[in-house]
Amino acid sequence: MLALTEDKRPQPGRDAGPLLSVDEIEVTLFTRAGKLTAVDRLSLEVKSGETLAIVGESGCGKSISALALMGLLPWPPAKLTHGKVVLEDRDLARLSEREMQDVRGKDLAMIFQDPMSSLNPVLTVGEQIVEVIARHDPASRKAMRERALELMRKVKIPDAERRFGDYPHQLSGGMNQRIVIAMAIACQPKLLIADEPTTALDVTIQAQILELMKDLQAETGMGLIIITHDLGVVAETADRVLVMYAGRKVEEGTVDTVFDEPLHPYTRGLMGATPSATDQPHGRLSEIPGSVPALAALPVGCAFNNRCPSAFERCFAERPVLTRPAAGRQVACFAVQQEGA
Amino acid sequence: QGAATATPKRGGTLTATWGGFEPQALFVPPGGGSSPYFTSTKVLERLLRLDTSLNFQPVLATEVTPAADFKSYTIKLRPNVTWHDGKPFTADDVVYNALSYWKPVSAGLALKALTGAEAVDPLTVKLTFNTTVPEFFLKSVLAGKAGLVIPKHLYDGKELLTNPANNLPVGTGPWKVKEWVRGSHVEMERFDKYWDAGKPYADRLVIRWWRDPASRSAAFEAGQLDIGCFNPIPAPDIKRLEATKKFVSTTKGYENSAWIASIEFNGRRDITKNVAVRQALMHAIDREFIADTIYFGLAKPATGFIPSSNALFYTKDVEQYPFDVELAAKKLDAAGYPLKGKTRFKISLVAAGWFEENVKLGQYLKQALEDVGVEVDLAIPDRATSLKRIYGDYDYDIAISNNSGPVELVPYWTQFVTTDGIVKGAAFRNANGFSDPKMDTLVENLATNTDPAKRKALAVEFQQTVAKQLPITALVDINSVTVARSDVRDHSQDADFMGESWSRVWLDR
Amino acid sequence: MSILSARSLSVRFETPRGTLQAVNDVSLDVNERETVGLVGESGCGKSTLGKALMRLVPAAEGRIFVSGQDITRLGSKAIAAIRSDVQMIFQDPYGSLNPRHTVGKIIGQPLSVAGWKRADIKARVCELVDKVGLPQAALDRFPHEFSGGQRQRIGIARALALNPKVVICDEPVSALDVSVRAQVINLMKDLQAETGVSFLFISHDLSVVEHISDRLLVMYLGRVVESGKAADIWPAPAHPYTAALLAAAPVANPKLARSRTRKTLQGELPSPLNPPQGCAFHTRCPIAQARCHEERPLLRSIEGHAGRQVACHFDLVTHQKTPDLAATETSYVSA
Amino acid sequence: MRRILLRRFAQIIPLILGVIVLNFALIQMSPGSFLDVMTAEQQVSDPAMIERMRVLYGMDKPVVVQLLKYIWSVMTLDFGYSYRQNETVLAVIGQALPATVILMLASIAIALLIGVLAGVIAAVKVNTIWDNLISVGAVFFFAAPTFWLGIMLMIVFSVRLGWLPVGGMRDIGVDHGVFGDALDVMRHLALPALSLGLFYAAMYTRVMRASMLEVFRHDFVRTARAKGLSGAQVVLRHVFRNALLPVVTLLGLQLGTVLGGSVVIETVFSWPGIGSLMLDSVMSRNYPVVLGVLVLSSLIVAVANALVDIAYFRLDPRIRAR
Amino acid sequence: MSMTSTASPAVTAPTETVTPPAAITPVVLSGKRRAPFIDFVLRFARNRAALVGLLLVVILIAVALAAPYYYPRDPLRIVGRPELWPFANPRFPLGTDSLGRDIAAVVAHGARTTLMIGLFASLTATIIGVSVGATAAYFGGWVDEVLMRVTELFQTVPNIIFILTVVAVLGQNITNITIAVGVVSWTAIARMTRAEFLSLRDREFVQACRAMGMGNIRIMLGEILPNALPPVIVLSSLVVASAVLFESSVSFLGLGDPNVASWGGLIGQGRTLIRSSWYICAVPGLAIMLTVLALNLVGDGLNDALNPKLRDR
Ligand SMILES: Nc1ncnc2c1ncn2[C@@H]1O[C@H](COP(=O)(O)OP(=O)(O)OP(=O)(O)O)[C@@H](O)[C@H]1O
Ligand SMILES: Nc1ncnc2c1ncn2[C@@H]1O[C@H](COP(=O)(O)OP(=O)(O)OP(=O)(O)O)[C@@H](O)[C@H]1O
Ligand SMILES: [Mg+2]
Ligand SMILES: [Mg+2]
Repeated sequence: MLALTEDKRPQPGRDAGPLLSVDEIEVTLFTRAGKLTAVDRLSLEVKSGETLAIVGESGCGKSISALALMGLLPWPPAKLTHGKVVLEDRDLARLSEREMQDVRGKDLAMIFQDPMSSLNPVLTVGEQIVEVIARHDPASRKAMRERALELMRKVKIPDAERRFGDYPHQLSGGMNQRIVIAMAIACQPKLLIADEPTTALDVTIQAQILELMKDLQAETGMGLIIITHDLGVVAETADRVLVMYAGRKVEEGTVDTVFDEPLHPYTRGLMGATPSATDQPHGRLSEIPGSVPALAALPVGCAFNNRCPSAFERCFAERPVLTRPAAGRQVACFAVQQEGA
Repeated sequence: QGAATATPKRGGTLTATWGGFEPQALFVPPGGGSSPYFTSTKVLERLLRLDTSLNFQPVLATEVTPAADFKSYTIKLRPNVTWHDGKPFTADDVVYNALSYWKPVSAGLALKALTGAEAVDPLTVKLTFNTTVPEFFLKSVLAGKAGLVIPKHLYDGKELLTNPANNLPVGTGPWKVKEWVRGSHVEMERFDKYWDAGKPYADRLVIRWWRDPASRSAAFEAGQLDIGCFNPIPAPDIKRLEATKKFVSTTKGYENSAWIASIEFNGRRDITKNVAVRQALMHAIDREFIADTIYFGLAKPATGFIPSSNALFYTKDVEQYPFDVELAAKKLDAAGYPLKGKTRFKISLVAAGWFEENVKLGQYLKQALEDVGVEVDLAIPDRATSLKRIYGDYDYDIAISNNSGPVELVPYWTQFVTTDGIVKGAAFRNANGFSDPKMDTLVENLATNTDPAKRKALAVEFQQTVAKQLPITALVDINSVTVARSDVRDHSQDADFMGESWSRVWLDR
Repeated sequence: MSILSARSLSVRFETPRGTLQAVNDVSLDVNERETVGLVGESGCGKSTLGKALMRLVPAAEGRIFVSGQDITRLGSKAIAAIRSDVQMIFQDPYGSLNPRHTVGKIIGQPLSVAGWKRADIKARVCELVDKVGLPQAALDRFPHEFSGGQRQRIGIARALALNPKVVICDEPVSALDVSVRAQVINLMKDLQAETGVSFLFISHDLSVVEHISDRLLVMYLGRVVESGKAADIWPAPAHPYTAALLAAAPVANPKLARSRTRKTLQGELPSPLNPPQGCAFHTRCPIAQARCHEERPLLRSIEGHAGRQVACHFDLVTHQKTPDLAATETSYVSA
Repeated sequence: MRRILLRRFAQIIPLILGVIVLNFALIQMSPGSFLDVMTAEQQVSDPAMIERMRVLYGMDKPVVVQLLKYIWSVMTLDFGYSYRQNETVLAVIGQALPATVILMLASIAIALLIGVLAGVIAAVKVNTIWDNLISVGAVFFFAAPTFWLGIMLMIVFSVRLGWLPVGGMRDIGVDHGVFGDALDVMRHLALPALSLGLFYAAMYTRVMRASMLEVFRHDFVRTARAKGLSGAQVVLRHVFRNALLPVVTLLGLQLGTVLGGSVVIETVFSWPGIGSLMLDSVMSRNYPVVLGVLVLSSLIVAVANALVDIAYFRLDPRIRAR
Repeated sequence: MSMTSTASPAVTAPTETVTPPAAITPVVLSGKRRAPFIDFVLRFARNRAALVGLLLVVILIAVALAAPYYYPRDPLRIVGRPELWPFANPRFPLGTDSLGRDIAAVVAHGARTTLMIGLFASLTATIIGVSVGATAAYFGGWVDEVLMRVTELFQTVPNIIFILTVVAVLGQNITNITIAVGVVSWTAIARMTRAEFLSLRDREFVQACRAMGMGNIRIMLGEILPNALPPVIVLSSLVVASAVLFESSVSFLGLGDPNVASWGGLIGQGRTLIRSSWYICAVPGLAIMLTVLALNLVGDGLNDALNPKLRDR
């Protein structure tokens, strides 16, 4: 087994330009209740070898954003209504479906939350891996099978030859997630999006999977976006963190700065509500009162105002825009601005 | 039909059907109704046949002569007749038929007087009776439904009802059964050694069955059907087909198998045992309407029990019950059933559901009787239940049924009113319970009197009595119709065309 | 005296593929005002154990005691009396409330089953709703109108309706969001302080269990492999599986996370239908020896550590075989 | 797998017993017995003759004895004798069976072909004009009584256009040779099979469409798209096979009702099958045939269920695991 | 099969009716409140086809209810010349049948019959089906085994044959036809109920009820049944449709109730005249088709509106 030390952590190419740069994307849901903005002018960048974590509560638009990047928004009702998604030098939002099909799975790959339902139950896992290879990099059946087996070994599926012909239900959740990962990395994508890749898994298996993703990233230098609501996972894996609330980015920064010094009250709330992040084992957890507002019923002003301990008049009147309190750091909060001012 | 002048052409396939369902077996020994009768008569023959002018013509018998005392008959048989399997037809066959088939199984009451049959020589048979037997009566039996001649060598000593030969009969007739596809058709081919040399004219006879009259008329139009007997298609379609000039229809050929729609009053029930009520109710029924609307004009309002097509015995000179609602009401009042509120009394009406017209008849009758203040509980059960209710359980006040019979009145027509006609469970017999010694004597006389003129007088008396007492009577005489393509020639030339062998029918193509 | 206890409890399921021993020879005690944590991987039998204690699934062997009374074989009439003492909060806040009933009806149901009068029920329900921090207006609404955290509160109110002495909480916060989770945990702690109710707290989330439990039971494939005071186990787990669990749990602290060398467990969870011979954990155990393949370790007390039990031939506490597993934990906890 | 099949066949014995007892009871309750029908139909009036027939039909024995006797003979694979047709029940059914089987298989084939195709198209083009057209068509054929459809088709194709025969199963008395005969049967088959097939096709269309849409919702479809597969590949490789399972269930149900499914259409088109036989037998209380057909039907249901199991087994590896 | 990125409904999860996203993010308590029933009505109303179906059904019911007022006399009465074409005589807007009965009257009264048969057959089937299915699933074990064998038994017998047998045997009246249709239709409902009960039986809210000591009957009727009903209701609505078809088939085969005006009976009697007076068949045929169509549309609409899978999306 590969025991990784800190030194081996991939070094994000600091001077190289971004691998993926997302510029002010907006996803609108066209529903009978009207148009709803599920993702509101979200911008982000990922460099090769870098890991960006997107955190936020359920329903804040994490998955929708990821699907927007992949060009897989479910229409109806979701549509990308604004913004650019530039992978290296191509704007994916402008590509035709056919061109996009060539990008998906090859340059840009994605893995989903639930490994069991992410795999087709009636095809063997081997076939499903071969399918990607055949789509983007066809070769002889034998060669493709060899490649698939190699991938399975790479993601540490024990006894890969035997497992090749197994169906998803015959494998455990962890193994299935590894198969999904094998599929995703089959064509050495430049960027991998992992949407809550471990939520459905047990702790011990979760650790295995996170470990595996780190290893693979180290090996191929791909960019990685991890979507999660588990701050532990963020701390373990990410270089940078992006915090979302109600469809917007509220804070961004390197993992250390955000954990050390969360600026946005929401981020602070999240930290405080995570038991292991607090230093007092048996005390009360700090809680964020209330619950996430519905998309259709967002409050005027800052979307977090009704739950925010430090909200003041301005928060109820105006929407805070993103400011840059420090290099590589972004936050959207009037309270922070005030402090800083 | 017509064209007697043209010389018949040989060859071709004649495709036929009738207005009913497939038979359960091609030949059903006790009779089995029209369907097996239709198929079996193409294969099996009788001693005589009755032509349209009610003269008996020789078939297997060349002569049937009564002794002077009319207590025995001598039958001369046709020589050189062979069965389809090659065995010769002899007097033994006829003796066997008379004693083992006709008398116990097929003829019922008709041959109850038969006491013996013997083969005088290979081509002569003598039948002996314990009473006098009128000549027309006996010949009528021999030419009738019960008189089919079956091969002794296949039946003797075996169970008649389940004999395998019933399904694929072997006879002396013009047609040999080739193949029977159940649910579809039976295919027959001409019998080369048929005694009537040169016949049949067609090479092949195919009888097909459709359950649905609309399908039959479609089959006619599609050219897949040549001839259909006994109302094969819906009445309105007949006119439509005839209008194309490609088809003809005729009501000829049913003289010896006339059908009526009958109404029967149960003499066991309180209300209907009252003759006055029966008579009153008859006035409430509009027989013109029944004939015109329910039967699309293919029926005649009946004047009495015996159908008017019976040229020999029919009389119009019986009590008539013209349609007159007020009169009916008045007579009901007089009979002791005045209106109580809206109704006088309630009766149950059972219309036997085997013909579609009966359904309508039942519905019409219900309405007609309600118009004179009689509440009606109408039931139109399916075939089996109808039989059970009317003839088995006698569970009705008024029943609508159908009867068919030959020209000869005894026993087919008389058994509806004689005491010996009451046989619980036996269908198409006396179900009304009418029992009158005078009537029984009258019928007995009719059965034994050998003087044709006397018989005619007795028949009139019979009809008058029935019309007066009204245990049963006819509502309409049904005109049975045969529909054929116009190039089918020489059909419908017997008194019972459907039950003839069709050896003389030919195709003008 | 323990309020709820089990002795050698076993539960078996007959499945098409054979007998599944979901709970195997488990004994436990929950004392007054105590929270006992029950952790283990998915499918190790935590819920089944909880349901067996509630007598929702029949126990194949063993006994269950409530306040010292053996309820293992009680008939449905007699058990009704016990129901008020032991209640359960279910894992799934969406699935555990009947979507066709109003919240008021749901919370009042245990009372009406227990034969309370209408007016009394109403009063008690209002009180409960208050207690779990829901507005009175909630009573006429349907569960689908509430968020997960609010629903879990409804579930808690229902469980508390009859003033139980002990509540079995089957992963009450697993389905909830981080921020809401904190709300529910705080609520439970408050209630315990207020009413003195005991909790058997089932979870696979170690950070939560750590936060809330006094004592801890660790299960693996239907058996208890370690038990003891949470404060004892946390810094020095005795069973290699416990150690692995602790090691695997992600730490919400990037520096700490980077500084510890994680050694993840290898191998897959064995099927409970076909558990391995010997020690069930030997297939994944980093310190397994030949003996572990043949001989199943019994749950035994650890000498010198009162109240701690472990089922391991070479437990990490006595054998001081502190491979990197234990070492990292120390550093993690001390941080 | 083998265990499933064995279980299926073990279940069949109580099933057949149940069918027999249930229907025996039903027939016994009916007014009008087979004897009544037979004596009436054959116009038997002689009481001695009626008695002779009663004994012949075995109806002189108590009902229970009749039932037991029947069950015993079924166990020895003897389905009794039909006095109405004057043949053994097996022979009677055997003559009608091929026609029905051909008709049903043809209509099932038509239905599957049309239904699955239309369902797939409707699902792929969901909410477009195609989907609407197909859905409306499906509802239309689903709602139209089959006999009505049959009559209409007959009027158009046989009577007006004269392309196809009006009824029956083949041209009679014409020998077309083996190949020609087959062609001939197919010509006769076309309309009845179409009338029935369109009804079933409507069912398959609806089921297939719903099932495809259901499968489209699954995560693995999104995964497949994320792999870069084209729309056609996604539909054919990933959705179609998963969507087929409900269709298989429906197919099994339909196979199970082969014997009864066509009574009405057989009547309209004079198709010489079990349907007409059954109708006639019910009407004439000819219970050996009725029971024979029902026993046969339950056998067919069992076989159909087994086939569905096998199909499931082939289509869905999850079931193989059991 | 080409798919563009903007319009690629095929591979995205297509929802036939777009539902608002309220489901994932919970409604805040202060927000407006919708009872499930209102919610259901709104959802149903969104489906245009279902509304059309419902409208048709309502018209049908109206016609059925109004029939005795417009046509107070027995609809089977002969009132005019036979075979009058529709519109030929203003007294008989839909013409007369072969006996001279007013087709409009027969159709109007036939709607009553049809509805009666449909509703009662469906009711019979639902009551039997739900009882059997619920009992089988809830108690499991041998109860389940026995009940499912019985269900299979009834499934084995071909429906139409069973109906014909029952009708032939018990007598041709509307009650028996209704019972017969109900008796053949319950199996599907039983299976559906069983499946629903099986999946609900082990749901946590049921366990919660057991945990509080609630009795089996109360759990079945009060807790599980309301949740199991939606799909059953859908199926029941379809049983109404199939009952209408069954009745017409039975009448077509000549086994209908002669005393009652029914559409199937009208077709059965009119079918012999299909070539000359096809309207006699066409009018009730159309009525049947529209009714079945409407019921199917309503069924589909109910399915969409009641199906939790579609709802929470
Ligand atoms: N198909 C859809 N139709 C309507 N609304 C949708 C749809 N998919 C997502 N939404 C809405 O978009 C918003 C963002 O959803 P998204 O799935 O991105 O959340 P998320 O952050 O990934 O949440 P989770 O942590 O639960 O996965 C939510 O409010 C959701 O209700
Ligand atoms: N009703 C049942 N029939 C058969 N097997 C069952 C049943 N209920 C549970 N099991 C099996 O028993 C084992 C223990 O299940 P249990 O639900 O208790 O696990 P758990 O520890 O609660 O897991 P999780 O964390 O996923 O809730 C599992 O293997 C499960 O598959
Ligand atoms: Mg998500
Ligand atoms: Mg659990």
